[in-house]
Amino acid sequence: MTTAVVVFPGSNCEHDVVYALESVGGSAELVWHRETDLSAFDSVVLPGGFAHGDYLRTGAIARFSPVMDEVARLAADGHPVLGICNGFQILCEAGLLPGVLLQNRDLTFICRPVHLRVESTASILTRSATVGEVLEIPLNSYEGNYTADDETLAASADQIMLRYCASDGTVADAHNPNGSSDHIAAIANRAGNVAGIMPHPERAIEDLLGSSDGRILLESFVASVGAVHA
Amino acid sequence: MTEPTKVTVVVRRRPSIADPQGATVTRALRDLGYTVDGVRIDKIITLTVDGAGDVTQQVTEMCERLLANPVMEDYEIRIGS
Amino acid sequence: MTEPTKVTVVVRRRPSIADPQGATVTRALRDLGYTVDGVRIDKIITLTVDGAGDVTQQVTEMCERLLANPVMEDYEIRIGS
Amino acid sequence: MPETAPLHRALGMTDEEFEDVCDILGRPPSNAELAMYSVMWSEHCSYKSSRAHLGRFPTEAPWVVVGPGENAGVVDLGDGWLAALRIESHNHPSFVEPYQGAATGVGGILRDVFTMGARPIALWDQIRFGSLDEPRNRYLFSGVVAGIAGYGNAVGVPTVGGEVVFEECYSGNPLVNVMCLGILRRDQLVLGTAGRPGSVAVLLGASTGRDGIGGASVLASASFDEESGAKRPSVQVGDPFEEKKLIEACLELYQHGLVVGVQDLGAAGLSCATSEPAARAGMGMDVDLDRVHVREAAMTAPELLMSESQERMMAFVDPAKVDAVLAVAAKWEVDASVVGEVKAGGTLTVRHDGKVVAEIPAASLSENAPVYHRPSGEPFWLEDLWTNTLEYLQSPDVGAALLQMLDDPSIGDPSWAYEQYDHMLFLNTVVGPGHDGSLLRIKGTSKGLAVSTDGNGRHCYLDPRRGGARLVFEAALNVAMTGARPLAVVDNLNFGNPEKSEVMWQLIETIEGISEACESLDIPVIGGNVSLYNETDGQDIYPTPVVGLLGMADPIPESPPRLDRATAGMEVWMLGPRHSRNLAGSAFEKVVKGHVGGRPDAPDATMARAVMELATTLAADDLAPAMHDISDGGFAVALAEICIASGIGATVAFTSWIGLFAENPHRFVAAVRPEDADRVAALADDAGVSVSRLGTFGGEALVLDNQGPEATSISVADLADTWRNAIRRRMHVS
Ligand SMILES: Nc1ncnc2c1ncn2[C@@H]1O[C@H](COP(=O)(O)OP(=O)(O)O)[C@@H](O)[C@H]1O
Ligand SMILES: [Mg+2]
Repeated sequence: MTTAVVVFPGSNCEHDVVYALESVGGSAELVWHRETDLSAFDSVVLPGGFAHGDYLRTGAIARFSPVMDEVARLAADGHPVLGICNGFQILCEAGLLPGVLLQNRDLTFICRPVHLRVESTASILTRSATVGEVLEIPLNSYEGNYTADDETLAASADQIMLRYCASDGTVADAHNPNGSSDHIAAIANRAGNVAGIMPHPERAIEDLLGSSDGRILLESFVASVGAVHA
Repeated sequence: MTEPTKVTVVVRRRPSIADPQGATVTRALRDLGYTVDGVRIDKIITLTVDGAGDVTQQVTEMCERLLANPVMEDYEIRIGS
Repeated sequence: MTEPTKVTVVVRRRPSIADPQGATVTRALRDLGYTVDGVRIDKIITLTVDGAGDVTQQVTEMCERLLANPVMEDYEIRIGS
Repeated sequence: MPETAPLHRALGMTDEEFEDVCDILGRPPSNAELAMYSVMWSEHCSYKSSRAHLGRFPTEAPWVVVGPGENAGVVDLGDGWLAALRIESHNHPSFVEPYQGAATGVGGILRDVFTMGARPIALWDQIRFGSLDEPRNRYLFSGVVAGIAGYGNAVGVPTVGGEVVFEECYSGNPLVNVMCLGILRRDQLVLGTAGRPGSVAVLLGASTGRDGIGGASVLASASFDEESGAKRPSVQVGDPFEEKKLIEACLELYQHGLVVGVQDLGAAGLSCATSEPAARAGMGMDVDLDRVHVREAAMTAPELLMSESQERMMAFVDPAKVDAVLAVAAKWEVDASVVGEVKAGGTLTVRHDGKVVAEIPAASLSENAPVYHRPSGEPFWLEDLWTNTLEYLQSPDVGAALLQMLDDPSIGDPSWAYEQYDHMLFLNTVVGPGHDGSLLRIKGTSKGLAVSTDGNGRHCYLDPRRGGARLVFEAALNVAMTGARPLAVVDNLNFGNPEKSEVMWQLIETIEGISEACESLDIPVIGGNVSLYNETDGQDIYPTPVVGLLGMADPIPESPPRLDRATAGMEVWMLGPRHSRNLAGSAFEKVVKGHVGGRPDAPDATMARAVMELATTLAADDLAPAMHDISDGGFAVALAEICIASGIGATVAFTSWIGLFAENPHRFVAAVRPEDADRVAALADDAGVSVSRLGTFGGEALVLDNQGPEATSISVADLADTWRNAIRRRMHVS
């Protein structure tokens, strides 16, 4: 079946995501944010960008887009739902993932490759990866600073899928680009079918462009399509 | 049909949640030689609500749904300018 | 050595200057079914000023130099919380 | 006193210009008409001081589809693909408000490109400031970079290259130039024409407010009190979100063939967007200002006509297609209003509150604009400058000098800036920031587009003609080093006050130099921009032309050269003229000796072409995994930058220390695999380019050895640390 890639006004990574999903064997279609019926799809990606200009709070306005009821339904039914960068922010605002994303610690936009350590394979984003494996994937955000209070962090410890790290896998403040709590770069819901990732796996699918490490994550997603995680 | 009402909403990030912007501005002000502390930068939203119904209740709803993020922010509503 | 003083500064973009954020939020609130108008989102800065000297004058200086952008914003200082 | 001063002067119009308007109309203009002429005849819109000289540029080539004059130049890439390119400056607004000034500069250049029917795929920024030791300059620098990032990233167009330079002369007058590249299919090309009588003018995008019309205040009915001043902001705020929707809406309009022509609204807003397309089509137009969607109430006709509100486009539409156009706008949540109708006969008629407020020949606003032949003359101080050279009685500490140059923010790592820019969106960036030319692939084709933007105010100050020409050759070499061949040039001429004869001379000489270089390489100039009056307290900036050069590699190299591809065992080669001894205008003299004087060498067009073609071959056949042109800082800095990027040392022999730092043109450093050495040597020989095999990559230090006291060795770690922090430490980050 086909993955719906939602286009909000202000999204800008939608074409890249379709291209990347197809390059790992998936099939994807763009869907406008006013769509109210996703019954033709069994998985969805909220791509990166600046939905509604990121005005007020990133993701705050987008979560009210008509399509979001269907996204919530797919999530509840255990279908794969992935938010990348701005999509991650939207899933948090919509309450489908814990926590929020705040401005980067240094208050500057960051666009550069970062290293990520796979912490768990219990999600549609990491199931084909190996725990401990280190991936090099571009980060591209101003509000990439994952933040949650201590209870939330404690409660969702085993939902952390990726952490920022050094090239050798060391996790430490020095290798945390944006100040994220617990160095979190990607997190999933309990069931593992809803995941949010701040860096852009779709930007790391060809060596010509610098790295192919993102493929394993997108392959995980594509492999999860069809399977229902309840 | 009621009169348009001016409303002010102050949206504050919970003290428990880091405020990188406030921290940066504190540093900057100290660099400029001021002895300041605990700078926080929050949002003040002004709008006019028109139409029938209880304004306070309407604005509370707007805050709960859109203007504030309950996970990290508190809000405070002032009716009338 | 004076007491630390709590200060509140409201920094507002001049009404004549475009405010895309306010316009976007107005549209969003209307989509949610509220009859609102002229939403503007500005900054409210709170800080404590410690140390000697005329606080109002110090804070005015901070606004001119750092907290506000004189070419497009106006500010309003309130001393004491 | 404004009340008594003639309105036209208050609007910056000379008495002569005012007389011309009266002659054209056969009567004195109305306020609305005066407003239109004043903005359209401004230096910014009419190029009245430079136009007489811009004709010098060579603009013809078989592959040129659209040359200078339209919103952007367009070239043919083959297989039905076209590329649109344009560069624009936003110097003065960025000085007033760096974030918004730079942001709206990006918005403006994007509109110039998607007006042509192209999807913007990349941006480049050329930014210049005074010393970072001054807080004001740090504020301007960080504000401009944040503004470019804030707008470019949000609108969704990657910024893949540029240049950051710091020189005292830009302290009171930073330069912010941005360039945009777009691609399109041939059948989607759209021009800024109003089309046939009956075509309807549809205004798309942001609502119109009193933006950028300070001058119009004297025309407004309102009194001259405080509050009316506040009503007319000079700072404009960009809205990348609106622009993003506008881009998508316009591209959909083109795709469905719904428009006859399109014109963006920039400076001179509605005045320009109505009169120019009408003039291009030999038509007139009826415009109804009451139908313009506005942000503020009670705007006067002059205000509506002069407003520079951002993110607006004018589409000219066949009446039968208006509903379809409005539907597309609605889908993308873009406001649209029908504001006019095209008429035969060439008269532009503007109505407001139901009354006719302007009735003028549409063409007169552009075609009758004044053209000035301002006096020009060689600066009296030039001879002194040329003879003001340094005599070197003893050689410097080579290692210390190198480190000092790597610590110079103009040479050091610019990633503090470009890591704030999304430079990867669209998955096309094969070679991005951090190298010489940028290389972008066009998905679904074998083609790659290469771009380099270059400027060098110091060289142009010392010799504008040589300096201007050398920029073209440097850009062409940078592009060649990605495996591409040059196609077209756009230029941005940043100069001082044209009312000074020496500034006019600099402008004319620069145009001559750029033109000669382009002619010698058969590269057409397809567009550009002129920014004059860049001065503070009567002090002009260095004459600072910026050249943007577009090339194409087909097929795109599978592994193009990169600064980070040198590995142990590869040989260090210098290709190009030997025995370079001229330090005039070099980073060495500026940074190490605090001296700017002498006369840079003239370029050599024949050698330029030979070196360029050699570089293209080496890149295309992967015969030089790492290449770097020799520009700022000379051979030593170029080699150091390769060592830093590749994380490897090198040991090279040198004869004269001056040769390490000279910036003579047409030279590049290459890392060559031993097994390819003979082939590279043979290719160079055929091309008539001399090679110097100077040493080998390897180890952890850069060793420069002349068997004498100047010999030095510096660990790559130290080189990297110094280079990496040149800007960061001054911006107080690590
Ligand atoms: N303002 C900028 N924005 C984006 N990239 C930049 C900027 N300034 C420099 N760069 C990139 O950094 C690299 C080095 O810049 P520069 O020192 O100007 O190169 P060169 O010395 O070869 O002219 C180039 O690839 C350039 O594109
Ligand atoms: Mg270069």
